[in-house]
Amino acid sequence: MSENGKSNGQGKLAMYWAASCGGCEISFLNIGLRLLDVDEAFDVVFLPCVADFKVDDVRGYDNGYIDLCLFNGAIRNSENEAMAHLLREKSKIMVAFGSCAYEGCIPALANLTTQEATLRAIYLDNPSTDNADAVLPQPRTAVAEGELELPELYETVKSLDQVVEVDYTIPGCPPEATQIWAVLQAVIDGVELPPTGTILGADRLALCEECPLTRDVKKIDRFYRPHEKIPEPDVCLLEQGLLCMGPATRAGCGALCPQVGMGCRGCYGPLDGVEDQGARMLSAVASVMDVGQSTDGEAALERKIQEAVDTLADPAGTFYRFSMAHSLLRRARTNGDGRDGRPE
Amino acid sequence: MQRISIDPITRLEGHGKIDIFLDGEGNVANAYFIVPELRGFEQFCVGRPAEEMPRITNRICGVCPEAHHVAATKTLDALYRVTPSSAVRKLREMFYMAFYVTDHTTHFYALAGPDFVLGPDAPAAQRNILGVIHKVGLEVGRQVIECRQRNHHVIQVLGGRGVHPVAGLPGGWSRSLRPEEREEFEEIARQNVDFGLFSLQLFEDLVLGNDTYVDMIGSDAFTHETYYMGTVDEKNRVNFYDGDIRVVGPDGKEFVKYPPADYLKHIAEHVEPWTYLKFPYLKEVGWNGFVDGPESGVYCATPLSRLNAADGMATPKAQEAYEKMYETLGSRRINGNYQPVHYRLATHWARLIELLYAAERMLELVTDPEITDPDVRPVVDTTPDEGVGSVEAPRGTLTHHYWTDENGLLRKVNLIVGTTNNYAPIAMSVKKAATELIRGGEVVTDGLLNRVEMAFRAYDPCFGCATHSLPGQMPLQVVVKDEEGRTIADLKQFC
Amino acid sequence: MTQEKERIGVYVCHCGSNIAGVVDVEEVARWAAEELADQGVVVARDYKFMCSSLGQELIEQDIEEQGLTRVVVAACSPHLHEQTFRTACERGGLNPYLSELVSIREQVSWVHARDKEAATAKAKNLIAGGVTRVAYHEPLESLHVPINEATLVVGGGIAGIQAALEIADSGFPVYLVEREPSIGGHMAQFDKTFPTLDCAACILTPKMVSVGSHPNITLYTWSEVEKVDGYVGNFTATVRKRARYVDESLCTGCGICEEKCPRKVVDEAFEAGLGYRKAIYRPFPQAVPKYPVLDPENCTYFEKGKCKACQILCPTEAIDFEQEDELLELKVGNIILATGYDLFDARRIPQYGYGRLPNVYTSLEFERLCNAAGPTDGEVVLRDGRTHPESVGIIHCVGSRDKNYNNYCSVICCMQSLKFAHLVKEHTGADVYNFYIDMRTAFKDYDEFYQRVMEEGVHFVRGRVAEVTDAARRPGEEDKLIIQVEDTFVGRQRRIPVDMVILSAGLEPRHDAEAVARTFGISCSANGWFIEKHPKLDPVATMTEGVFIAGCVQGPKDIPSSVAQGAAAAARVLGRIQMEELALEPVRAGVIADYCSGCRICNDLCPFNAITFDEEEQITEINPALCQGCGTCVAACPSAAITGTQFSDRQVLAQLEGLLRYSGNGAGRQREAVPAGGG
Amino acid sequence: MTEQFEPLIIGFTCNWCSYRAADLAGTSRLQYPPNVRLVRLMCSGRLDPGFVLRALAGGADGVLISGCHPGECHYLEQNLKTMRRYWLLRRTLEQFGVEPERVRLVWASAAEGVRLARIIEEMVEEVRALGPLNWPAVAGENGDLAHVLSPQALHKEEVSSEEVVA
Amino acid sequence: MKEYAYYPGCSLEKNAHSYHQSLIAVARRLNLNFDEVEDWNCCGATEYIALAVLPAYALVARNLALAAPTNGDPAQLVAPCSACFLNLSKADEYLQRRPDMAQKVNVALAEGGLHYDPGSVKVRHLLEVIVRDVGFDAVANQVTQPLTGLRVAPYYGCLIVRPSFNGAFDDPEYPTTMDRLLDVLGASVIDYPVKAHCCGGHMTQIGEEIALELLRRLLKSAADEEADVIATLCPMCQLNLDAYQDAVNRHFGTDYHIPILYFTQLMALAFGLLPEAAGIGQEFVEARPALARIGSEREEEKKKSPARARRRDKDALPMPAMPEEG
Repeated sequence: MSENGKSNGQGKLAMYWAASCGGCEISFLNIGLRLLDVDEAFDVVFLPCVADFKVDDVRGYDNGYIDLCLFNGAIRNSENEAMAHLLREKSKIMVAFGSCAYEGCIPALANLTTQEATLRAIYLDNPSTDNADAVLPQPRTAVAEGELELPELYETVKSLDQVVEVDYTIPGCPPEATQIWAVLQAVIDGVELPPTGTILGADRLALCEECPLTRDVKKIDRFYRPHEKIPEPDVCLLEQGLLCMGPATRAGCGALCPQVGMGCRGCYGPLDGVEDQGARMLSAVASVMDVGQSTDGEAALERKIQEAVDTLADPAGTFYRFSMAHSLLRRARTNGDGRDGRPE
Repeated sequence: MQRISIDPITRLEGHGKIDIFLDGEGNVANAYFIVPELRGFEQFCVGRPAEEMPRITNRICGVCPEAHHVAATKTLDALYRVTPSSAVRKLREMFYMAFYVTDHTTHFYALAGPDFVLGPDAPAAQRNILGVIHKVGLEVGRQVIECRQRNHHVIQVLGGRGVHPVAGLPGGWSRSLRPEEREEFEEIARQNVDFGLFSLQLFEDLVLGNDTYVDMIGSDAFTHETYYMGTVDEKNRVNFYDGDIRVVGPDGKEFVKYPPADYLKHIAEHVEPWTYLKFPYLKEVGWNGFVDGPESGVYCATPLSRLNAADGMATPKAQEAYEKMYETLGSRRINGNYQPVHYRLATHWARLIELLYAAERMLELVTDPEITDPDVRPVVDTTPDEGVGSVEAPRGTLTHHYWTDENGLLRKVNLIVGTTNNYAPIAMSVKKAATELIRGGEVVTDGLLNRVEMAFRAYDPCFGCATHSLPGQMPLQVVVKDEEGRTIADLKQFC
Repeated sequence: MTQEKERIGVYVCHCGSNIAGVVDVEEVARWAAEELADQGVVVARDYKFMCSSLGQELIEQDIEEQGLTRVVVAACSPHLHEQTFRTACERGGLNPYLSELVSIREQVSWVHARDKEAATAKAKNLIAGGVTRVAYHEPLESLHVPINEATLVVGGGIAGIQAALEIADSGFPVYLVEREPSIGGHMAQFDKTFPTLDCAACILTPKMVSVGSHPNITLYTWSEVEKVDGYVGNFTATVRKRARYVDESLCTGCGICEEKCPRKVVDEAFEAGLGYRKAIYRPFPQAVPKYPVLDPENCTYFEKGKCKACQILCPTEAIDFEQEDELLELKVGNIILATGYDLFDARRIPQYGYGRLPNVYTSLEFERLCNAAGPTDGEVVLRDGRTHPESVGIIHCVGSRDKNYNNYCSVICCMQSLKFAHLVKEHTGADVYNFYIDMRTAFKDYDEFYQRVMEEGVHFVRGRVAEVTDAARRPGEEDKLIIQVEDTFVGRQRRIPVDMVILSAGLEPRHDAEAVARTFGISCSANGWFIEKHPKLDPVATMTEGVFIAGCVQGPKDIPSSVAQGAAAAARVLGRIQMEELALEPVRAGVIADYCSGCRICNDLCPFNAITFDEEEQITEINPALCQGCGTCVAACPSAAITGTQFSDRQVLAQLEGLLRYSGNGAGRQREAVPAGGG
Repeated sequence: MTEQFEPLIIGFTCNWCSYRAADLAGTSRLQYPPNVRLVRLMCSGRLDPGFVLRALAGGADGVLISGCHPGECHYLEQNLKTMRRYWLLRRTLEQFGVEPERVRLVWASAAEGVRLARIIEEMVEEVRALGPLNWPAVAGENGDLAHVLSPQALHKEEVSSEEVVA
Repeated sequence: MKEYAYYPGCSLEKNAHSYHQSLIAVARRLNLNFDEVEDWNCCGATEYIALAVLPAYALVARNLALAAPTNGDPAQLVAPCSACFLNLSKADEYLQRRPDMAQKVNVALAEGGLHYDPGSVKVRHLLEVIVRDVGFDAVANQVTQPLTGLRVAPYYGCLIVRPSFNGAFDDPEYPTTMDRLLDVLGASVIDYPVKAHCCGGHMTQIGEEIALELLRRLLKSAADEEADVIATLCPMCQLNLDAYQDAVNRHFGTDYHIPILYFTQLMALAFGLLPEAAGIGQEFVEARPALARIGSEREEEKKKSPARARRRDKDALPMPAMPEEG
């Protein structure tokens, strides 16, 4: 970091969220006493969750004034996007921090539906809402004293790298505190940074690598939902028909979910060379589905396979639970509640 | 200088803003509290498998994912019509108490702390957790951080992950508590109790010992008389995990008490075109705008509200502290029960009392023989249909309501989350504070505006929850405009 | 898309007028040169016949003069000339795999003859795909694997025997594994063989003996192959040598044990249930090897714990009740499967009465019946063991050419039935009726035999038999078997009373054919016969390198054809052995160790067992020699840790991108954009 | 001529049956619409569902997947794996609002040139009837294919090429 | 208690009353509940379909519609008469195969306020229900008076197994289920070679000559095998063999006296029910003399049993093992 020419011997650190839940900040706070070291090493120049700065201040900085910018949250509206551009301009190193910034995360599930359907569900046909004259939030509202404004949302949730150039990515929903610290420490110690585009704070291998459950050859005859089966302890969940995204997900979290008997949902994102995590996992699990034989006859075979496939509820929402915004298709073409492919 | 409303910088900033309009005399004409974003969980959860909701809705808010996780899990119990074993219920509640301790700790020290510890007039740059640590000393700082860490450890062990836990299942929990862990957690619970007492002590020393603060708490600027909501057990004592919803009027009389599943009978939400967030209110009373008093359906659901809505605390030390607060703030006892306290800033005190309660409750549960029952994951094969579940989130009563098809895929989802309950009161408090504090166009100082912020910070608003779209912490922008809409002051406050 | 620019040459073939008649080849070449320059195209030519030597030289020249690093030829189907142009590149000094053949004949000019504009556009588009793809091709070397000169022959019927002898006689080691106690197969059960009527035993037993005594043949009877690992040239077969309870090193085959054994059981195997054997037995006198087998199911000692007659009386103390199964590991370079067939079970056609009506026999029963060494010493008699039939009905196509059972023709039944007709006449002089659908007597001397049998006065009724019944309807039917049949020549129902009925049962795949196929990694057709590599041009090879098939495993056939196939398979194997080393197409999958997390998704996906899991390292490995390059595992790997040469993601995606980017639109015309949101 | 929409259909065939079927269609001079572009794979089992998504995301209006009939796969049963992937993919695509007609799995043996030609004809008509898919616009992209072939997707194999055949 | 819809058909109300009577009695013992379809109508017998398809199917479909379940999985409709069984299952099958026809039929049904979804009713023959759903063991448990010594010729006729819709439950050429059932009842079942041959059906009305010849064959074969009774499962077969036996004797100068009983009647007897309860006595050819033989050990018994040829003198050859014999 030293060669990044920082004044007063300290690097300039910024952290900002766009559309996110704040979990990234909490995870950041969870580095615990290390916070003090961060305080030591960095001159925090923009860190909304713990310190009080104006965006004005940021606009005031010279380009590249910020050494390290941890940007979390997806790009949901023009405000998010403009903020991304501003921080990109002011930062030497732009890091997509957490699953939202990296690949859209849970908010990007909104790409399976439409803005219109969303407003309807929340303000119009909503059981607790009393909205006789169908008031909807408006971009501009004239009130007695003047005019009030709301930013407009994008139809499609985007990942950070879809709007600005990103140098590094720290995956996870949220990134595990230990990993966050590992990265910060490296920066603090001035370790030479890997080529841009690299994923930091995570492993190069799939989750299985660090998963303590024992794995065997895989054959699945149907899928079970978490409440439909009590998994055998210490045995790979996927083998037991409980969907686990582990094989298609980058390690780094420590395989926490499988260890409490809950399949991985893929929040650390795909591995190098895979840019559509969902398709990969889909292909993988389908390949090990052990249903039907050629001797069944084509019709029977097809039926058996369909039955087995249909035991996997909501494939799109499962395979793309976290990576929708970064998937090849990115969004649904219609307001899919999933059960009807046809445009309505 | 351009008009704020079209100034790109303004639109760039933060995730919530207050527009304060001044009249000719430079007095506050009106203040609007605007929440400009929406993620729309209600819609994009449709089509998802219901059992995934504990792992999806916790992403509504990274500050209180545990609240959503537990609420969603309880909703699944109802949806699948399974009654969790008492072991399961205890396990979940214990997990939830650990979360309460860390959450209240975070808020008090990291967010509210600066106001009291450093004082409202301290320079912005210091007004943060590090500032607090510098002021109260590293030792206290370490205690605070350690408290968060040990409880997050509990959350991680039981919930699978430190943030966004995954273990909730209809009628169960995906992993049980092992005996050796139990011992460790018992120790943690004891430390929590000590820390609770310590924090109350600190509050007394710092705040009650300081007249300006005491005056401030009692000052009219921070007072509102509204209805109060909270979850209570069979003895009308505060409970976070389960019970009936109880609402008391400004006078402290029970207004209504109902099982959470009946929320639609009692709660409705009002829509304004200038904000994405809806304003819940009491159906029986009705929506009469941003006013308080018994004629307004506006109610409040905060730590203070919960205490006001209850007849007391279920654990001894917390009960003591509870009585002390009401006594100190001069609440009268009417047939055994204290009258509500309407001072919003007392919420911080109430929060510390809740922290102590959570710690004590955690200790009760962790020492319960049933807590290590290994059999906590049932197989569920009932056909789901509709279900409601609720818990007391730190920021207010949290309600989830799902409808599914026979395959357990969601058809409809409705969520009324903690902070939303308080949207109207916050808006009112902010306006009131502004009106009280900004007079005759007097030049607004940073500290002064911070007091405006304090008005709403007392609610510890979490608009991540509220809009299901915003970060857990509330970044606030305060814009003060004159008659012509010119900006006199434009200040920011995050958290 | 290419990393450092490749220098690509594009060659568009006219194929006379085959392509040029529809596609504007000059235009295509021009377009490629201009529009694809940024993709690395440095030269694009069109030529009358690219596959001609002149056309090929064109490529070679350009490689040298223009320093091409990649070559795309747009001509006919790769299945025709891919090899041609690869070799051309090689001659030009370019790795053959750095070329790509784009089919604009089979896929463009011949199928879009009516729309020249569209055809030309599509040709451009396909070439663009080829160009973007070829940029990612990698130089490949074919793999060489040494070949173990030993061969495993499975099945000791005539086909297996023939194959084993051919190879052994050429001086190479053979392991012959047979499930039954003796080799010989079905042929050993037969009496005479058509059309020459020479005795089966007389021609078979000498061969059996030479197998038994051949220095290069190791014979394992009463044994089965349980598992096959490895790949062409280097197979390891695990063979279960079932306990005989006879110590072969001590046994002299004197036969006293068999003689003295008090337990007599119906011999369902060799005698087809018509005769008896002992609990310890040799299926037949000339059995090879000569050692008997003790069958514990029926042995008094194994049942009651006492008897031991055989052990007590054995002069060499060769009986060993403690003996256990042995597992042997055989290392071989090639495998020949000659596991034969099962006879159709005539009980499945109840209206023919087999099993109900005593005097209904199956073909195999009859073979034993008229076999001089059979249970009746060759006397053709009714089930009562005395009466000679005065009239015999022989029904063809029992279980064959019948959609209720098997659609196919069992090939041998006609000739076999004619043989039976002749033998019945010869042995008994009875009236003989043959009931057939069609008479199929192809091949040398067969039809002559048919004529001969006709001359012998056998009656032939063309029609499918409805039922065989003992329900007499009118005088003359009493105590007879009445054959109800529609005589399609006279066009009416007939009832023909006879004393004996012979069912010419069809041939079926072995009941366990599927399992065997799986063990050896080859495939069965829908009706269960093993699939050859090519039905005409490669009838004894299979899709699995190094595994060959001979005889009835591949489909019903007579003895001459089985022998021929046995020899053919042997010849193929010998050819392989001579090569000493085998070159394999380098289209293979491989694991990138650094990226494998050991999730084991792929572990069960390979039918050729090329994928193994290294428990030590906890990662998966692929044996390139075993891999057949299908790419299924590549597509299945959730962490993209497996990649395939010649069909890597990169190459396919690059081609895809070329196709999409230069598509213009579906038929080469302009498409107007549609608003977002689709529906 | 009147502007009729010409769908672009990407076809994936296996090397052994379906590609040969296409060859046969050619040698027997069967005529079918020119809207299909075939990509030859060794086996339909090689088909990575990602290929299909890329084709759609990159502007194709439909995708045809073709292989040997069950039981006739030259790699024994790999085409069954394709079938399993196909059905799971199809369910997923339904949720993305892609009509089933746009992505079809069909078996064609080397002898079924006629069948393949007929299926192509049929599919072109069905997709034409459905109208353009034009996913780049749907995904909020301006038709730029960058994301369809991201260098990231490729960088890894470069590391590997030698290791593969060694 | 297994629940079934029950379609008796016209014969069981009149000439085949003994069939109805005995099957109900047996069913009670076997815990089968037969719930008669309300207001059922003629099945169209074997002729109607030949005359006019649509009305024929509509006619049958009405019965199916009446039997159709108001809820859940396919109703089981039991038809004891082979003709009814065939018509009902045939109609259902064709309506499934031909939606256009089904649609027309439903238009017709709608007139009567009915509707039928093809496939929603599973048509079963009584025999199948007894051997498949109840099973031989359960039947054996009920046997108190084994039919020892009674030589029975199991006669299936044609319609029950040919053509077989909704899956054959026995071999179409040479069925054996009733053989095994009777065997369980303790009777000596003869291997009846003409068990699936034609009884003449309605030929008795059209060409008596032919009918009588067909009947003669059946009777002769039974007589040759020294059967005491012929067991049937079809009212038409029973009627022809029973009512026309005399005519056969007159026409061919033969002298057959073979009582024709429904298999359910024999079951009833074996279950220890009174002959009256089993409907014995309603037949033309008196059954009582034959039934008197029950229990009497007859020497030639062994010799005549189907396995007779398996008895080996020293030089006889073994018979092939039959599947059930291992």
